[in-house]
Amino acid sequence: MISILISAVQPVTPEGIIDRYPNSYNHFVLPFVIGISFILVYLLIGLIRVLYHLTGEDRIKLLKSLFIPKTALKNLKDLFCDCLLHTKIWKRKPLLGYMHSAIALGWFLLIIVGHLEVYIFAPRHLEGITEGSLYYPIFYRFFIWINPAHETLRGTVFFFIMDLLLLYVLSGIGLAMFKRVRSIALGMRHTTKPSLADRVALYCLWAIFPLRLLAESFTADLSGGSFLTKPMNWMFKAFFGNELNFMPTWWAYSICLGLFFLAMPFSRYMHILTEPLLILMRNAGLKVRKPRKGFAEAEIYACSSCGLCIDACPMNSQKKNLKYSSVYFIRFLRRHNNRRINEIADKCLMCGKCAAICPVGVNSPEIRRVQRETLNNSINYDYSYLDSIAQTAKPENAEASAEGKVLYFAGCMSHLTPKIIKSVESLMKASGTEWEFLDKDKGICCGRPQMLAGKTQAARKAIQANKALIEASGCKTLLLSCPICLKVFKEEYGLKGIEILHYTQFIDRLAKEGKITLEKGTEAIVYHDPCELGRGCGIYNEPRNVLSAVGDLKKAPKERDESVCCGYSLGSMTLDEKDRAKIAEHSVDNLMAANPDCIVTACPMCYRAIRSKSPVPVKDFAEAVVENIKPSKTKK
Amino acid sequence: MIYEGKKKIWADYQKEIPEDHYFYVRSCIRQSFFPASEATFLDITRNKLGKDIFETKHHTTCGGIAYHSDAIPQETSMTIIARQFALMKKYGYENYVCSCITSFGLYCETLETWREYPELQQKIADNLWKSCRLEFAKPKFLVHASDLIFKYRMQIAAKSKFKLVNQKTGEPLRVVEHIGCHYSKMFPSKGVGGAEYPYVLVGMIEAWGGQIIDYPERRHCCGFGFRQYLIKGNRGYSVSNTHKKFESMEPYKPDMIITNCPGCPYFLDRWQYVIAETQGKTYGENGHGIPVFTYEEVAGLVMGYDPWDLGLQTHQVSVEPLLDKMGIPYDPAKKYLGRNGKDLGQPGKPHCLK
Amino acid sequence: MIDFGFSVSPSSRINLDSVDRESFAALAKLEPDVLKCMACGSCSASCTASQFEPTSVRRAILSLQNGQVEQALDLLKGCMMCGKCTMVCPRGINTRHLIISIQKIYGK
Amino acid sequence: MKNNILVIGGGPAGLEASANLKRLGYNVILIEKDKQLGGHLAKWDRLFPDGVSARQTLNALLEEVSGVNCFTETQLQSINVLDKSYNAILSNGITVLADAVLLASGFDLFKAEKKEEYGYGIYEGVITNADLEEAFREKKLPSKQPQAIGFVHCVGSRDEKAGNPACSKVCCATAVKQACEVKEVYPDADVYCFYMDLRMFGRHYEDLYLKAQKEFGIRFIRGRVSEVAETADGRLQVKAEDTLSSKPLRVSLDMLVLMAGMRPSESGKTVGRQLNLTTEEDGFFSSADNLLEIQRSKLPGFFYAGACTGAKTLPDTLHEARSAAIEIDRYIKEKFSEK
Repeated sequence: MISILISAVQPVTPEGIIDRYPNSYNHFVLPFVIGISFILVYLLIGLIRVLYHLTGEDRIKLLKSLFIPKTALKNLKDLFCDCLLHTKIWKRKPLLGYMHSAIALGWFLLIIVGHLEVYIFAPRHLEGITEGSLYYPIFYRFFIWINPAHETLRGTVFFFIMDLLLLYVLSGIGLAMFKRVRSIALGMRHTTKPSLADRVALYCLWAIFPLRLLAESFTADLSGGSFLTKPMNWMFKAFFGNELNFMPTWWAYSICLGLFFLAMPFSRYMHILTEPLLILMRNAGLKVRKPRKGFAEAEIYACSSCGLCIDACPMNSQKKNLKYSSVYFIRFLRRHNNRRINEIADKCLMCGKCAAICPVGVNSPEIRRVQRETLNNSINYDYSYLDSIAQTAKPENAEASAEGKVLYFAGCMSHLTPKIIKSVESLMKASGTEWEFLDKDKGICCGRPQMLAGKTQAARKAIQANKALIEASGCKTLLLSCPICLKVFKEEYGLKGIEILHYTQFIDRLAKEGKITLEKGTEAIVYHDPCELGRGCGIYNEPRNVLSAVGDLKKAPKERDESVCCGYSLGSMTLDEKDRAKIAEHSVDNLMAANPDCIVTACPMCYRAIRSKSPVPVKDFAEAVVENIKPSKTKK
Repeated sequence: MIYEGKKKIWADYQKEIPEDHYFYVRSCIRQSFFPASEATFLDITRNKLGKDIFETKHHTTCGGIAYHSDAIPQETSMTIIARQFALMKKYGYENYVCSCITSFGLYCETLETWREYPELQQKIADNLWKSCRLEFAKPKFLVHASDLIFKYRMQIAAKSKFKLVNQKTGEPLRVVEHIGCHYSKMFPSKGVGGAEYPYVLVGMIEAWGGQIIDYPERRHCCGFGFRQYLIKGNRGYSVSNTHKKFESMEPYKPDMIITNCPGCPYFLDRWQYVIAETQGKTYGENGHGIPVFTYEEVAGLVMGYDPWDLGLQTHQVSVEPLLDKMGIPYDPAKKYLGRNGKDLGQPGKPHCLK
Repeated sequence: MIDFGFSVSPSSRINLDSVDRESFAALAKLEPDVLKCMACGSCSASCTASQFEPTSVRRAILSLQNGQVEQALDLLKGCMMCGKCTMVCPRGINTRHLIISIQKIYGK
Repeated sequence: MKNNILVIGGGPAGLEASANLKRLGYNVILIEKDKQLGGHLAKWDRLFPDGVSARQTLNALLEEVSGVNCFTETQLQSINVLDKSYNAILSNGITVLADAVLLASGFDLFKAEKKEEYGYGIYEGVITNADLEEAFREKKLPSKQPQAIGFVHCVGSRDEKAGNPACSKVCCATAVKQACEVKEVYPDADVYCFYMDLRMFGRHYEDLYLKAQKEFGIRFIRGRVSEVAETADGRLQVKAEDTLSSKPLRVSLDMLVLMAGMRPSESGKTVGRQLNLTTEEDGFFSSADNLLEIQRSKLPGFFYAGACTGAKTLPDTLHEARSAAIEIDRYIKEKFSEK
C-alpha cells in the first residue's frame, strides 16, 4: 500500500528547501540514535531467538504462510486492524479503542508521512546511514529551512497532514493520561500496576508528542508548519523573543524517544513491536509447544499488560484471586518466576475468556496448559487396561447398517446427570433417529481432562482407545452432549469421515430438517454459554436458534464469548470448593439479570454447578427441547 | 507400669485351689516331649511336699487335639472327659488336676456347656454308662497343674537351693512368662489372675526371686494354634506368630521364658531354631537362644534337681548359659547320658543357633 | 540356611510409627483437602477408571496415612482425571489436584 | 400451702428442674450426695460443640436455684409410698413428706479399669475422658510434650461384654473436642481417634469433626482398640484394626484417653431398689412410655429427668428437666385440685 503511494508521488528537488546544517547532523540526535539502534538490534536478536526456538516444521510453516495469498491477505488485514486500528478494543470499549488507535495509527502515520515528506523533498537523506537516514526523517523539521517564498501547495498539504496527525496522537495521549488517573471512566475496573521500566516508557511516551509539538513549533517559522505548529510558533516568539530557545526542546524530544526505545524491551510497550510477529505466527497456525519459548515467547512479549483480562477473569468475582489473572501469569513468565508461574497456571479455570477478549489475542490458557504439561506429563500412569479394549475393537466387525446411525458418547460427566442421557434418548425416539450408545456401561474418559491437567501423554492413550471404539462402531456421526468431550474430539481425535456434532448442533439440524417440531412455550429462558462449547468450539448460534423456538430467549448481560464460567471447570487444578461456589454464584447472577423463568445450559458440568446456585429451575438443553417437542402425527 | 493396678486385678481373679488330694491326669504332648516335667511335678508334690496326688494308668487323652483339629465331634470329646471324671470318682477323689492346658480349657468348656445345657449333660452321662458302665461325675474343683505349683510356690521357695537371680551381679533374672491360650482366655475367672494379666506364673517367678517382663506381645499365641501347625502348609503362619513374639520381647533382653502349656515350650523352643536357620536371627546373648522352661522344670531347678534329671538336654535352645548365671552346677559330660548311664548319642549342631 | 518348606512371612500389619510424616505434611500443604476425607467412598463408586482397574482416592488417602505408599500409587495409576470424584465428593475435596499432588510427592 | 417436691440429684437435671418447679410455686427440696452441686458438669472443663466453660454453664444453673432447699452430702435413707405422697427420710435426719418425687440421679462413668485390655490404672499414660477434663481444669497436663496421643471411643459403650450394648451419645463429640484441645496444647503431637462409628448427630458437631480433621490434622481410625501394652521405652503400644483397609494396625502412643461411657448411677440404683422401680436391659430406669411419657415412671407421682433413663447430652438433660417440671405441675394440679 505504502509502495503504491510512494510511486504516485515522484520525488522532486525543490529549490526552496535547504539543509540548515551542511552535514545534517546535530548532537541532540544522539539519544534517539542510541535508542533506535538498541531497539533494532534487540528486535533482530529477539526475532532470531523466537525463530530458533520454533521447531523446524513450524519454521517452514511460518515461512510458507507468508506466501500463501489467503494468509498473506489475512496478515495484512490483521496487522492493520489489530496493530493500528485496534478494532477489537473499539468493539468493546470505543473510547479505549480511540485512545489506542490514536496513538498507534497516528504515530505510525506520522512516521510514514514523515518519511514520505523526506522522500519527496529531501530524498538524499534516505539513501544511507551516513546521510542520516536513521534520524533525519524523524527530526526533518529541525534540519530543514523552507523558504516561505517557495512554499508549494504540496508542502502545505504535508504541513497540514503532519499537524493533523500530531493532534490525533496528542488526543490519544491526553486520553491515556486521563485513563491513568481515572481508569474506571474508560470502562476498566482493575488495571495492572506498572513496573519501573513501564513507568519510564510510559512517561517518555506521554512526553514524546507534546515535546514534538513544542519542538516543531519552535522551528515552524523555519521549517514550515500548519494550524497547530504555526500559531504556537507565533506565541513562543511573542513570549520568548529569541528563536534559539528551540534547542532544549529538540534535545528533550530526542532524549524521550531514545529513553522510550531503551526502556521498551523491559516494559509492556514491547507489545507494539511484538504483536506483528505474533499475528504472522498465529495466522501461520503455529501452536504453543513450550511455555516460555518460540511462539509462547512471542505471545508473552505481545502482551500489553493492559489488564483487560483482570476484569474478564471469572475467578475475580473474589478480590483475593486478582493475582491469578493472565496478565500476571505472563508477567511472571517474562520474569521467570517459576513458583508463581506454576501457582497461577494451576489455578486457572481455562475458561478462555481472557483470550477471547485480549486485544492482542494472547492465548494464555494454552500457555498455562503447556506449563502444566512441563510438570505433569511425566507423572506415572498405567492405562494398560485400555489396550485390550482397543485391540478387540475392529472396524470390520461393524454392522453394515451402522453407517447411517448416530453414535452417542455421553462422557463421564453426563453419567452424573442422567437427565441429560434420558433426554437424549427421548430425543432420538421422537426424531426417529437410529442410534448406538457407545459408553452406556463402561466409558473411557475423552482425554480432555488429562490434557487440561497437562498429562498429554496419558490423554493420547485414552484418545487412542476411544478412537478405536468409535471407528469400530461403523457409525459416521458422533453425537456428544458434553462440550468438554466435544473440544478434544474435534481437535485431537482426527476422526476421518466421521462428523462430530454437539447435541445443540444436532438438535438445530433436526429442527431445520423437520424431524422434530418444536412448540414455542411462554417461558423466559436465558442460555448459559458453556466455556468449552462457546469460546472453546465457537458454537453460539445453534443453541440460540433452538431455544428461541422453544421459549422466550432472553439475553444475559454477558453472553457468547463473554459468558461467565460456572466455576466448576476441570481446567482449574487448585481452586477449592468454596472459591468455585463463589464463581458459580457470580455466573448465576449474570444469568439472573435477564430475569428468566429458567436457565438452560448445554454442559453437564455447568448444569450441576448452576443448578446448585440458581433460584430458578435449571434445565439441560436437551431436556428443554424434549419438553417442547410437538408430538408427531405420523408416529405413535 | 503401675504394680498396684495389677494387684487390684489379681485380687478380682482369685481362684479357690484346695491344698491336697488330687486326681492327676497327664498331657499327651508333655509325656512325649517333656516326660521329666510331669515326673518332677509328681516328685515335688508327693515326695518333697508330701501331698496326695493320685494317678491311674487307666486315664486317656482328653481328645483335645483331635477336637481342636476338627477330627472328632464335641460329644465324643465330652464322653472321653466324662470317663476321666468318672475315674476320679471311682478312685475316691473330687479334686481334679490336669497337666495339660488344652485339656484344662476343654474341661472348663465342657463343664460350662453342661451347666448351660443340662440335657446334653444327661446325654453324655447316658453315653458314658452305655460305653463304659461308669457313673457320671463332675469334679468339685478343677485345677491345672500350674495352679497347684502356684499354690505351693511359697513352700517350694522355702525349700529352694537356688534363686532366679544372676549369681554374678545379684540382679534378678528377667523372665518372660507365657500362658497357654486355653488357660484363661476363654474363661478368665478360671485362671489365677484372669486373662489380661494372669498371675499364675508371675506368682511363681516373684516367689522364686525373678523379675517379670511385661512386653507388648505377651498376650500373643506361641504359634501352635493346632491346625496352624498340624497342617504343614500353615506352618509359615505358625512360625510368623512366634517370630512376632520374639521380636517384641527382644528389647527387654530376657534371660528365660517360663510356660504352663504343653505346646508353648515346644514351639517357643523349636521355632527359635527355625527362625535362626531361615532368618539368621537369634534372640539370646552371644548367638544363643532364649531358654524356654516348663514351670516344673523351673521349680526343679530352684529346688536343686540335677538339670539333666529334669530333661533339659532335650531342649533345642541350650540351657547351660542360664545354669551358669544361676550358679547351678551341672556335669557337661552327663548331658547325653540316659538314666542308666548309657550314652544316648549327641544331636547334630544347628548352623546358626549356638 | 535350611529350607523347611515354610518360613516367617512378612507382616501385613500397618505400623503407624514408621509412617513418612514429612511427605504427608508436604502433601497436606500442597492440597489441604487431603485431610478432609471422611471415607464415604463416593469417589470410588463413581470412578470411571475403577470399572477397569482398582482405583480409589479414598483408599489411596488411607494408604498414605498408613504409610503404604506403593499401594496408594497403585490405586491412582489408572486414574483418567475425568473429575467425577470431584463432582460427587460431599466434602468438596479437590480430588484431581490431590491425585496429581500425591503422584508428584510420592511418585518416582 | 405449697406442695413439697423432692428432687434427688443435684446435677444439671436436678438443678434445672428445681429452678423451674420453684418458679411454678412449689416448695422444692433438692438432695445431692456429693459435697458440691453440679454432678459431672462440675468436673468438666469445657463443653462441646462450642467449647464454652462448664463452670460458667454450671454457675448459670446454680443462680437459678437460689431459694431452693438444697441439702448436699445428703442421701436418701429410705422412702415409702403413702396414699397420695411419699415419705422420705434423708441421711441428715430430716423427713420429707413429698407430693411428688423427681429422680435425677444421672449416670456414673463406666469404670475404665473393667476394660482390662486397655490397662487403665496399670499403664501410666492411660487416662479417661474425665481425667483429661480434670487435667484441663486444673491445668495439670504433663509438661513433657507427648509425641502421639490416642482417643478410644466407646469404652464401656456398645459393648455387650462390658454390660452396655447402648451408645453413650456424648463420647464421640467429647473425644473430638478433647482431641482438638489436646492438639492445641501439643501442636506437634500426632493425635488419633479410634472410633467405630462417628455419631456426630447434633448441630455443629459435624463442623467440629471437620475442624478436627482439617485444622488440627487429627487422624480418625475406624476400628476399636483391641489391646494396649507397654513398650520397652515406657510408651504405649496400641493395637487395632483399621477396618477401612481391613488391616491390623499398631501405633506407639504417649497418652491414651479412654472415652468412658455412661452407666446408671449407683445412687440411683439404691433408690430404685427401695421402690422396686423397673429398669430396662441397659440398666437405666424404664419410663412409663418411651415416646410420650419419658418423664413419668410407673409409680404415680414419681418422675425421671436426665440420664437416669439412658445416656443424654447436656441440652437433652436440661430439656427433660423442664418437661419434668411441667409434668409434675400437671400431676399435682390434677391430683390435688379436688382438695
